[in-house]
Amino acid sequence: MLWGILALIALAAFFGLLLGLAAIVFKVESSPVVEQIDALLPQTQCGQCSFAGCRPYAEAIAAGEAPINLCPPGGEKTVQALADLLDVDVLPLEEDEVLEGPVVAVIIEDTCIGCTLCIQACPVDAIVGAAKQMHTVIESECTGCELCVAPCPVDCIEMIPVKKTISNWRWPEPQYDVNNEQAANIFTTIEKVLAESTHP
Amino acid sequence: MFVAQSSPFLKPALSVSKMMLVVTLALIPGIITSTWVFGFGVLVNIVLAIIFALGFEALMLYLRKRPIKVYLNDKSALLTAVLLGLALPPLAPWWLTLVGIFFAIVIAKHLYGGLGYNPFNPAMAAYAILLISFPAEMTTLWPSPSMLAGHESVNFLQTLNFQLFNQLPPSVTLDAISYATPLDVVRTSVINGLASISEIEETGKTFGMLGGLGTEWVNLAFLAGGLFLLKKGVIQWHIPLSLLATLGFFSLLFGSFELDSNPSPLFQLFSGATMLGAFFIATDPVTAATTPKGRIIYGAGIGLLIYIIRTWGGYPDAIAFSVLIMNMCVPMLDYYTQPRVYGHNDRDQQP
Amino acid sequence: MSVSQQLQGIWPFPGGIKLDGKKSLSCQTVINHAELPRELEIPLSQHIGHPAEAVVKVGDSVKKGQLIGHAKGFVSAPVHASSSGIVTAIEERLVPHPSGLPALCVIIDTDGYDHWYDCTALIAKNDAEHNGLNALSAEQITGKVAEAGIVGLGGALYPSAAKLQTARKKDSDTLIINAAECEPYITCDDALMRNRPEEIILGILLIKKVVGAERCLIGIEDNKPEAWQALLDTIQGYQRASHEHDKQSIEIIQVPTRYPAGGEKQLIQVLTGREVPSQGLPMDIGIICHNITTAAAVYQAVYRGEPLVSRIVTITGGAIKKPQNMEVAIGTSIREVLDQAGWHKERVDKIIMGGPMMGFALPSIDVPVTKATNCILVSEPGELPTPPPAMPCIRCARCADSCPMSLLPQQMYWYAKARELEKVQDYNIFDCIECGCCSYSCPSNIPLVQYFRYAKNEIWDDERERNKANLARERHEFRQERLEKAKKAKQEAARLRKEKLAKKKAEDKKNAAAAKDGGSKSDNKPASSHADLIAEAIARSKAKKAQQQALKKNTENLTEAQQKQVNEANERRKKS
Amino acid sequence: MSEYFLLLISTIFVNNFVLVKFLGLCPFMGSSRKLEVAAGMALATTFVLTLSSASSYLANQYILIPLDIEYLRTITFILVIAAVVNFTEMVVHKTSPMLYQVLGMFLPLITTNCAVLGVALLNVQTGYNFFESIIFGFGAAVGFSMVMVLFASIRERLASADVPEIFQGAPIALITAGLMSIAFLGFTGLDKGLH
Repeated sequence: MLWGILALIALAAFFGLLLGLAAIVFKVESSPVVEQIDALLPQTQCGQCSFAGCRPYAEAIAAGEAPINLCPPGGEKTVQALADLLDVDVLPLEEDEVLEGPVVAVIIEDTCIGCTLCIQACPVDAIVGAAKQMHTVIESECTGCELCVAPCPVDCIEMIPVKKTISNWRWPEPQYDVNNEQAANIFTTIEKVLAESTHP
Repeated sequence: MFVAQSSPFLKPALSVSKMMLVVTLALIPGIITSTWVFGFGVLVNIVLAIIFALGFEALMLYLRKRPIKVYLNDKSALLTAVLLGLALPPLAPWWLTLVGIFFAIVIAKHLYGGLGYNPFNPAMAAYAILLISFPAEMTTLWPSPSMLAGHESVNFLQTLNFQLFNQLPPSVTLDAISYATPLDVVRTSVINGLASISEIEETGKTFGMLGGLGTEWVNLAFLAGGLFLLKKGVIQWHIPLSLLATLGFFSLLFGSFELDSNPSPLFQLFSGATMLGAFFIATDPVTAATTPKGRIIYGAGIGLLIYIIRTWGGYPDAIAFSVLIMNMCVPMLDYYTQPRVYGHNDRDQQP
Repeated sequence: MSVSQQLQGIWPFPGGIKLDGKKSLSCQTVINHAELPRELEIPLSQHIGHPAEAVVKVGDSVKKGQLIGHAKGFVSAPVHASSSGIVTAIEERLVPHPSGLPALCVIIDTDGYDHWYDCTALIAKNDAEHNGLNALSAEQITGKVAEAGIVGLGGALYPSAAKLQTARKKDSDTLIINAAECEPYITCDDALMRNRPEEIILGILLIKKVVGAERCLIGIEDNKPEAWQALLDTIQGYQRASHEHDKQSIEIIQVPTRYPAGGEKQLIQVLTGREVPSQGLPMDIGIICHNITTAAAVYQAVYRGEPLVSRIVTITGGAIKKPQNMEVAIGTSIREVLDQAGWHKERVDKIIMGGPMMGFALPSIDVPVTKATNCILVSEPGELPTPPPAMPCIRCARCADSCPMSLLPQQMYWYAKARELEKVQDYNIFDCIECGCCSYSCPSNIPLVQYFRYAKNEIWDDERERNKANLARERHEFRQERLEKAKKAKQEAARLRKEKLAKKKAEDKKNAAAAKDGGSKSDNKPASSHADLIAEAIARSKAKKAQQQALKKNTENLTEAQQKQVNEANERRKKS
Repeated sequence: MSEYFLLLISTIFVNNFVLVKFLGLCPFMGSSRKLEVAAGMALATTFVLTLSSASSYLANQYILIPLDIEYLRTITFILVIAAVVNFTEMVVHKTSPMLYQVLGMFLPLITTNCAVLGVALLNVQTGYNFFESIIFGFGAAVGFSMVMVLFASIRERLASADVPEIFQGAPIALITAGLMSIAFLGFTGLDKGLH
């Protein structure tokens, strides 16, 4: 009995020592998981997740303080990517309304009074202009976060969908198969092709 | 927005349904020969299997809310049923077929999403399950072949009566009409050292001209059907050739040391379900490897496993297990045998 | 690969499919000329790269061959008026594109005179025979090609001048002329070769001179013996007339008819045994490839000075009364072309621009013929039937067996369907040439090519979004930093002010004490408080400046385009 | 020599730890959703199994038996295994951050992998010597790794299959494991046959 106890204690002590030493020899800095999460977020800095931008949200996810489904601009794709990264279950996106494609802010130039309030609200400096001068949204920089809409005192900012052109047109995913025969009606009819078109 | 059918607009007349039908048709010589050799039980098995298979298929499609007509028409269930019907012992009771088809269609096929998604060959999965669950029924119910000296047989109605109601005519015993398959004899006697090949040969009950007595004819018929499929371009040569070559090679290699305790390569090739397996089961597109190199390895793997299990393993014929084991390897094979893509160096390839 | 093929200089390519050519339908010797339409609708973007910029205004009168849109950037091509008339509009119109979306077009009301603009040739045709070709410099030829708005007429639509210049820099040793025309139905190249072999050969010599290639191979499918003979006769005739060292410089090789032998990569493989590296260009292996029609266009530009204002179009299909090849002015409405060729309107099933393997269904027939329009295929019911709904993939790998790039379409499809885009990329989706062999051979009728187009688009979109997100992150971080700085500056200013205040108080106290002490220097106090006020004001204005600096900064660091946008906006504001 | 070879074949195929003995099912199910994860897990398990097989043999032979305290075998083995796993984790963390990231939380899972304890206890039960113990441990690990990787590759394919909703995830994975197990029954008797 005594030997048993002693032997176990000795073994435990030996392994404890070994692990302790290993902990010192093989010490590793913490993994940059926040960076990885941040890289998956869409960087709209819109704050719809209730955090002040994408990085704070990433930090909150990494710390386990926030669920992964708070990012409407990222959509299902981001939730999926986060779930893959963190190996957790996919949660349905928490959002009130589904966005129809990407949007950008546009300032109605006649109405703008040049108050600079929207400039201060823009998280990515996509609005240019100075006090008492008209402001303009740089379209290529705008993330569509809508943060500039509320502060405008004269309601001169509108969110408009990005225009569909030949250069940003994409082949749609094929839908028509034996399990979904109704999708056949997405095919255009020859009557439409032959019809005299009125120029747009 | 305008959504049009994407190119190409040309389509050949080939379809899944047609492919399955051609494969089924190519089985007919084998079915006829099997019936000639083993009696009407073969036909009863196949017919029962087809009825059960279409029933289960329709039921599953209904439960899964899929278009029943289209999928029944793809004839994959038909093919599975015919293959399982051919693999079962010809005197198998009806419930054996029922259980087998249930496993094949419901478990091995539809739980995975039906046509195209099953990783395991449904017919072979069912066969393996039956072999494990009902070993007696699966091994003892082989009728003696019509060419066996002193062959006794039962007519169609008697066969049906036995398979459906387990009743034989009073004058006939089961032992009198059944026999041990050549592969079974070789495994239990030769490999366990109870008898040598020449001793068995003297009995005249096991060996025919090429392979096992009776089964050699069936194998020849399946070989003919397989060659027809190759000619039609429905299957590719890789899998059958590598399978048969590997099986032949290893039986030659090991057989040449001790001729009297190892059956000849021809016996291996023309006994049991070798040809059926090589041309009709291993080539099942859904569960086989898809790259050229992968197909060759897949076929070779099955051939090797058949030889190993037949020679050293616990089962006389090994098509089902070999196919299932190689089915498991298919995703890996497909991944590691990707062909060199145009414009890529060899080192660009996937590991 | 048989030895005899090797000796002829033909290598095989994997996969591919045998197709019923259906070429005899439209294959005749004559090339008809389409009538000039009342209205021309000329898209400003008929090429890869930046759209051309209109240089005419509504109301301008233009002549045939006059520049109406100039090239914008290196990879771009100019657009010319294809007949004389008056510009009535520059607006968005439907163009031949699978999306059915409109694009900017110049609309010309033709006057029927078809007057040519002043076009000067670089060299007269009979000069060439007297070796006048040597008098031309490569720069002259390239300049003329660029001016003429010539683009890759085999379907790539890449501006030819840009390609020639790059090839010249890269020292290409082999020029390959693609005359394979492997798509069923299409015979426009065939007709061109039979009718104008001389133009083609002279055009090829021009291209060869520019790129400095030692040898030139013309690859032609062996189902076009007449065209082959015509070209061969011309080459031999030319070689008899020319100098000794020029002999053997153009070789014409018949390649077995198998789709897609006319794919650029496949033709290079068949003729040279070399493979274009993945994501690379033929130039990377010393090869430049041009289409036979492009060569003819180069001839017209150099020898006649004519820009690319028309092209040969195959009008074919079961619903066309007299399938034929037609030379059509660019900008002519397809409806008019069909009307001229004659068609059974009630029998039409599909209208496809291009061939049945790689073309696309037209969204409307009120779209213009462009530089890309090689064929208009009007099928009757049953000719090109819409396939039944797709069944699940049974992994039969027929697609992989028929893929000329040795890809594994079944795997790419599997992952594209599951939207596992990284996996799709692992299977080299970007090597897919969208030839359609896989879809053609699929027994399940799966629209594989569309899946791959979709997956490619998704991957591009993802990449663009990622880039945009990175940019947004950078800008956001920059802004945070700036705000931080501004805050610090404010705090610093406040601290300074406080210090000043404290100092002043101390001084006040001192002064008060001094005043108490002295009592005579009573005028000291207002003076010192005055100085303090000034210091305070300075500090305040400093703080304000810092704040303003912070605000101003967002208008700094702008790109040129953004600055332009700002300026434009300010101008608009001034006007209003 | 052939004895060792047979032992290896037997532990890898005939008596496969996962598919025939049903040991180590937790990591088999838990970390086989992705091929890379499964491969990493398989590697780590191979390492741990071989090492713990050897160290538990040593602990048994030179501590438990001489001191006559075999009744403490289970607890001692757990101690030894836990220490080996922890050590492995640290080494992996330091030497291969990539692998560590892939394995994530699964490394500590090896501690509770019943295959590891199973190997150690079976070694003692069957009375294997030191080399046999190592081969047994290694063979068990190779068998585990093999089916783990194959299983993961099949599951990756299943991820995009049209599996009925109620069978998605664990149910179909278990059915697949069952079918694999049936396939492995084909190896039954192979060890005796080869003998």
